[in-house]
Amino acid sequence: MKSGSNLEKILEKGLFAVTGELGPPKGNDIEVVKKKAEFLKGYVDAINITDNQTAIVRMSSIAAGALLVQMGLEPVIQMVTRDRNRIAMQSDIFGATALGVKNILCLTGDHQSFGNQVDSKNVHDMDSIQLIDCVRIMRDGGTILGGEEQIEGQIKMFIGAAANPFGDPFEFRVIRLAKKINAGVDFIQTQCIYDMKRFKEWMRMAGDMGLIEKVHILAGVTPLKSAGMARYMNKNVSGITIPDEFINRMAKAQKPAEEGIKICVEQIEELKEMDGIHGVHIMAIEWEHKMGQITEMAGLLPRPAVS
Amino acid sequence: MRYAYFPGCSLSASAQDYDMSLKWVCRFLGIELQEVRDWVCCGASSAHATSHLLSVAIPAISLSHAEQSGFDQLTAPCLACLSRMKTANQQMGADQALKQKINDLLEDEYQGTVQVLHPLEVILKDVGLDSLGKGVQKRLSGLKVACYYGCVLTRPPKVCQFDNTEYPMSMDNILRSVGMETLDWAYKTECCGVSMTLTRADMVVHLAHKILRAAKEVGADVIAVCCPLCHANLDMRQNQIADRYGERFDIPVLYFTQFLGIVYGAYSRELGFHRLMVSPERALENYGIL
Amino acid sequence: MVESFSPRIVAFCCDKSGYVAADMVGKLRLSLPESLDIVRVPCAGRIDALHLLQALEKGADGVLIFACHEENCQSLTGNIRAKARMGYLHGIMERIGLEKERLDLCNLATNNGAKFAETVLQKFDELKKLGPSPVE
Amino acid sequence: MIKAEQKPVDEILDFLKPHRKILLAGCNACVAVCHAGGEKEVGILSSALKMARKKAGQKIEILEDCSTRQCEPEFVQELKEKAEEVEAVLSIACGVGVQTVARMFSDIPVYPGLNTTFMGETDELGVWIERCQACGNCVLHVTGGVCPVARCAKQLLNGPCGGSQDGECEIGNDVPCAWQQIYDRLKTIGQLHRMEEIIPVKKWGRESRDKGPRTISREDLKL
Amino acid sequence: MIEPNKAVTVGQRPGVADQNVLILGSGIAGITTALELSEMGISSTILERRDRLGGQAAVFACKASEKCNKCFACVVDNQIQEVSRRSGIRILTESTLGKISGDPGRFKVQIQSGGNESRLEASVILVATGVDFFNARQKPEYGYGLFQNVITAQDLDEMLHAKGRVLRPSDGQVPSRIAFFQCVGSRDETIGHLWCSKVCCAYALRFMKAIRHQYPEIETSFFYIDIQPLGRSFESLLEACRQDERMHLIRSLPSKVYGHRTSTDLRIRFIDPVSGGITEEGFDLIVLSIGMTPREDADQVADLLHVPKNEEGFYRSPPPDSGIFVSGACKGPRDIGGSIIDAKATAREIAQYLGGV
Amino acid sequence: MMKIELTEDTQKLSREIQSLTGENVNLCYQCRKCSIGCPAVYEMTLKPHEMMRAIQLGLEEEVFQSGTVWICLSCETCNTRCPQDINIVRVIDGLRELVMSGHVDYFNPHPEIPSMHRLFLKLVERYGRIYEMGLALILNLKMVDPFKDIDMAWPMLSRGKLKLLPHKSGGVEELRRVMSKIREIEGES
Repeated sequence: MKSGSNLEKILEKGLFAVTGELGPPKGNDIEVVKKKAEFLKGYVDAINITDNQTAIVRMSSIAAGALLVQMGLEPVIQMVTRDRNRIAMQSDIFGATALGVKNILCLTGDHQSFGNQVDSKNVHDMDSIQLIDCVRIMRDGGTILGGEEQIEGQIKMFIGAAANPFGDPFEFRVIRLAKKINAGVDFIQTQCIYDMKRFKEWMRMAGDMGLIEKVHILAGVTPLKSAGMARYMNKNVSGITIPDEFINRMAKAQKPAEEGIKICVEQIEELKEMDGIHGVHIMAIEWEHKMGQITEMAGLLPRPAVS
Repeated sequence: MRYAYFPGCSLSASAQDYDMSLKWVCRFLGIELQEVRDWVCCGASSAHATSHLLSVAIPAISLSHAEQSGFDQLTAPCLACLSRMKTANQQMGADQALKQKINDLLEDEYQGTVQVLHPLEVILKDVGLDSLGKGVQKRLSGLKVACYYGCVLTRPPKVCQFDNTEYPMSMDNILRSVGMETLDWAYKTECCGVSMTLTRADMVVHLAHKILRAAKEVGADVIAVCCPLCHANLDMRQNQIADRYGERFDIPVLYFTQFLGIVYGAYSRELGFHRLMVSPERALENYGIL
Repeated sequence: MVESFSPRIVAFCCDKSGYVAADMVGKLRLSLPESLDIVRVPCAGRIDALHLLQALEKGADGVLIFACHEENCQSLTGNIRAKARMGYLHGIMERIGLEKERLDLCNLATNNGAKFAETVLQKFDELKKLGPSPVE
Repeated sequence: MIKAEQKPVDEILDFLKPHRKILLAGCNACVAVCHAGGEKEVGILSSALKMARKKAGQKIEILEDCSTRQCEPEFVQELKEKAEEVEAVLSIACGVGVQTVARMFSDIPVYPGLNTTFMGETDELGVWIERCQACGNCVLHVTGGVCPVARCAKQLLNGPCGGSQDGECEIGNDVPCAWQQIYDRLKTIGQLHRMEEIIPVKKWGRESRDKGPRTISREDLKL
Repeated sequence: MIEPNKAVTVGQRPGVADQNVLILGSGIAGITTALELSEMGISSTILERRDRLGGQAAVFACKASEKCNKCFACVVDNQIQEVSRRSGIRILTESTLGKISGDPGRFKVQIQSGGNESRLEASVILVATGVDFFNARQKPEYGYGLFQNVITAQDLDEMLHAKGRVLRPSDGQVPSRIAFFQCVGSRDETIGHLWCSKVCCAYALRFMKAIRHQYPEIETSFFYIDIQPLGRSFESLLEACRQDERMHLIRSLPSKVYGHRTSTDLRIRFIDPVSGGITEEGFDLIVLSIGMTPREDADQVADLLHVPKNEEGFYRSPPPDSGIFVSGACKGPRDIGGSIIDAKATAREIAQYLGGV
Repeated sequence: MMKIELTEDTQKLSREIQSLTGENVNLCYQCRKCSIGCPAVYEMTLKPHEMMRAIQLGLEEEVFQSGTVWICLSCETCNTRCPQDINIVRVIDGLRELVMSGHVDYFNPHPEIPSMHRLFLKLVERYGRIYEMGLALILNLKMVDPFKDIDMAWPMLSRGKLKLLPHKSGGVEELRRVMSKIREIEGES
């Protein structure tokens, strides 16, 4: 066991993993974290805590992760390279593991121009691949980056990274996955999948390169709430394309929210059958209370208890 | 000057006021009119809708009678007659085969020597604008007249060869030369729809309404016409227009010959004023005529 | 006194349009203010930003550029350059508190004599209202 | 070459307030090429400043000059005579030139008339784009001659982030994705394999910005 | 022998410099040919019956809007100026052609200038006498000559040229709604003008663009049968007109103008392009795009010089050995640009003829 | 969109019109002046320019069933303004002739108008002149609307405008012979 986390155990046992997502409050209100976590409890194996997503200032992902640990839940803390240099990040990894965090997701992070601190200076002392490498060195080598000195204690981290099969240049996307695997990643969460055709193509390329045996891939899904949201995401969220078929279904539906969940469930069913997919990461943005319904409908319940 | 006179069915029946006033004015101006011997209806507007040959042949009968009586000029005061006869002349002139065909039908061959003219043309040609003012007895100055020419006095220009096709001035000039005031307006030659008078009165009412309204808009006290059919529509349908459009005009519609008659001193009775539907009494009350 | 103030206008005229139009003003017997100075240039594109600014610095109450219509410049884009230069100078003028109206451009053609006169007279009136240049 | 643009005139006027006679010094090197600090710009700025001060009822006298290169003390020396006549110098050279002048004329204030912006190339007449951040350890051989440090909004070294879409950077505004450009270029020259290499963490501190002024010292050239 | 270092103009051959080309008409075709010939070292004499140069186009106004709309009116101005200062071009205004004798290459020509008569020799005679514009009174339904606010496009051009403004003739006010009627006197069997005058669509559209630019509040309508493209920039001109929501392009010729002498509410009916029904609207200025016709005295010149004519009455080119050449719109409708191109080609032909090539 | 193929068949009508009237409708280039100037166009299902196009395309049924030919007032406005010099009224007369002579037989939305023409000519043939009162009365009876325009009758009578009895022309005999000969000629052809 690299970290001994619940997520690692499930994946290592070859069970189909389910993770969810939790955005920390824009402040220090613990109740928000608790309330959202309650919605997810029992339906997922681990909960991603975002790190100042879309460059909007929120409670630190490590702090929120620690709160989840207190609640008996398992967090996956996200860490973006945008805001901290290598000193701060390594220091934070020390702290996080000390507070019981066992999973980390290494990310670059959205550009600061999207958030509420547009005039800030981004750091990017390391990039996400370099961060993966860094955490792996800390865990497996027992030293900090470029250091000889042994770390006081042990860094037990299950290392994750993101992959976006829908970004460009498309042919490079699998190479980038390979680079992350080479850097030492244990599991991959993908960007939300709507364009199943392109996703399958990406998976095929990954299979051809022998990558799917080397890493656990969790397919990302997000239920659509309305046709308007679908159109907005299609147009404005980089890296996401939503086929017209889904937009039309949403537009025609009497109850668009129900239709969105239906589409999401259909996708999970399809993904479950796909070679190399070891789980799903359900990103129900500000819709955490629907997680029960989605996982129930997709036949993902009950979540297994592993030891 | 001597003219064959073709009164047509209207002037010999419903439009006797036109007939009376025309004859009075011609007498006054020294224009001699002699009714065409055994003239027949011009056929308008049913003959040309039925058979082209018929539409030429019928007016040719009367034309040949005029020619036989030694006339080389004929005047027809009704625009329908005028138009049919001018057209017949023009078509026979342009198409020798047609002329032959027609002559085969007629009792007396028609050589095509009779020129067809409207009384307006006759007056302009024989008397002239400069001389018209000489015999004026009464002044109708201040009275605003809209001259309405109707559709086929000038149209089509190839056949009619008279006045400005779209904005004729002959009647205006004649009335102005006897001291009257005529108006500038846009509906001088808009059709009043007379060919539908028996079948689609609604259309006639609609068209007459537009013409009357245009005249009213430019401030006309009276309308002057030169055709019995136009007169019938504009004068007689004002009640129907009032019923249908809720707009009452009460604009007297007079033949231009009636105006000439007045200024030259004729009694209104001689000019057939009593036959007008819309009484000109109020419009003319300041002139001591009626 | 404001009432007797007669604004000095310097008009830079392209030889291919503005200058000919100015000539036509006479033929049309229109009058122009006496305080107008005409500078004949081969093309509006040859008028440097520095010249325009210095005309203002040296006492002009207003400066006008008469250039060919866009897409009708004999030197391809001289008129567009002149317009861009004017835009650049407007930026500076704004920063130093000099009214933008004191520097203007009019596109015209050889036969726009009436437009030439009208533009000058309008500017004359406008400058009259604006008052003498504050940098004199 | 170095690119710069003129500071807003009102800002310059503000720091020139106490002075009645100044030297306005341009530079005929980089900033003349990008039309910010050459002879012509000296004339325009001088004219604008004089007008503004006249308007404010506080005339200013301006001596004008333009050095061959303000980053060379040898050329700056030529300004000395004029500098001694004035209360202050307004330099419209790049930040280097301003500092050279300040060092040479240590007893009078020296002000910058430009904002020095970047090292870049001329895209078209009147348009300049940043191309190099002088990181001190060039990776252009790996990246097909396109610099990710200067041209990627996140200075990523190992390929595009997830936001690269249709050749455009996630920040939008028609900013091209540097990594798409790198990818295209490497593909064209048949070196796509270069992208599979992991570029290790960069030695920012040792090689570039965080160590005080970097100095290049060439013994072979010293006198 | 050509001396070294002496400037030699293209096409000049020994003897050519002594030749004189007599040009009838100082319109854009005539003066352009004179200028082209002068470039080649060939001198010419321009005969003009009016007291000024430039022909019809000399009174045209610039039709630029936010940018030049390529009407070429300013080119005419420039050419007039140029021709007046160029040496080797003799200009005789208020002059007409008298008797002609001699042979091709050596014509002897009588000229009447004012009361005086003079003679000159010409190697070549160029006919560039231009066209007349259709007399709009011949279409009485439109009321030209009756209604003050019905004018021709040429009237409008002269107004714009002299006053720089568009005004209603009836009261001197700026109009608010202007209609352009196309094909007035063109493509018209009734008057025997079967040809399309080609220039009028572009001419009217340029006018509309210029007017809309100068007076953004004016509504303009363009009534046409079909649109005749002319010139290189036509497509972009048309597209720009279509984009302008106050410029209505309506495929329908009005039948009549209803109004009186000083009407500022001239009513016209047309087929509404959207509903297909007939609608009536009022305009306070109507501009007739009158076509081009052969000149009234076209026959006289044709008889005098034995210039053949086409069935429409425009000139055709005489055989090349006749020494008589024809250029410009007298050969058929064309715009300023078209006349310039034609004139340049004609100048080459004349030079070839004179050079014996 | 309708697909139209020009064949011998589709040109039948336009050729027929040309031989009957001498007018070539194919010259029409759809400037629309005829329709716009027409005072009766508001009552027409097929506007004059549309009718010209329909004849060009051989759409016989559309042409006749529209009834437009009967609505035409023969005011000559279209003729006068047609830039192609097509005598549109003559074309319409030709179409009317085809109906009146029984050459074509289509539904006519305005049957009272050809009836009036027949009656008119019958009266002309009988009296040589038109007898307005009789014409109006008979026509109204035929159209089962005996009191149409009755409001006009009394004022007209009272002003001596209507004659109650027919007045025969001396030329009626010749007229009858001419009319019957024409019937013979046209019946033959």
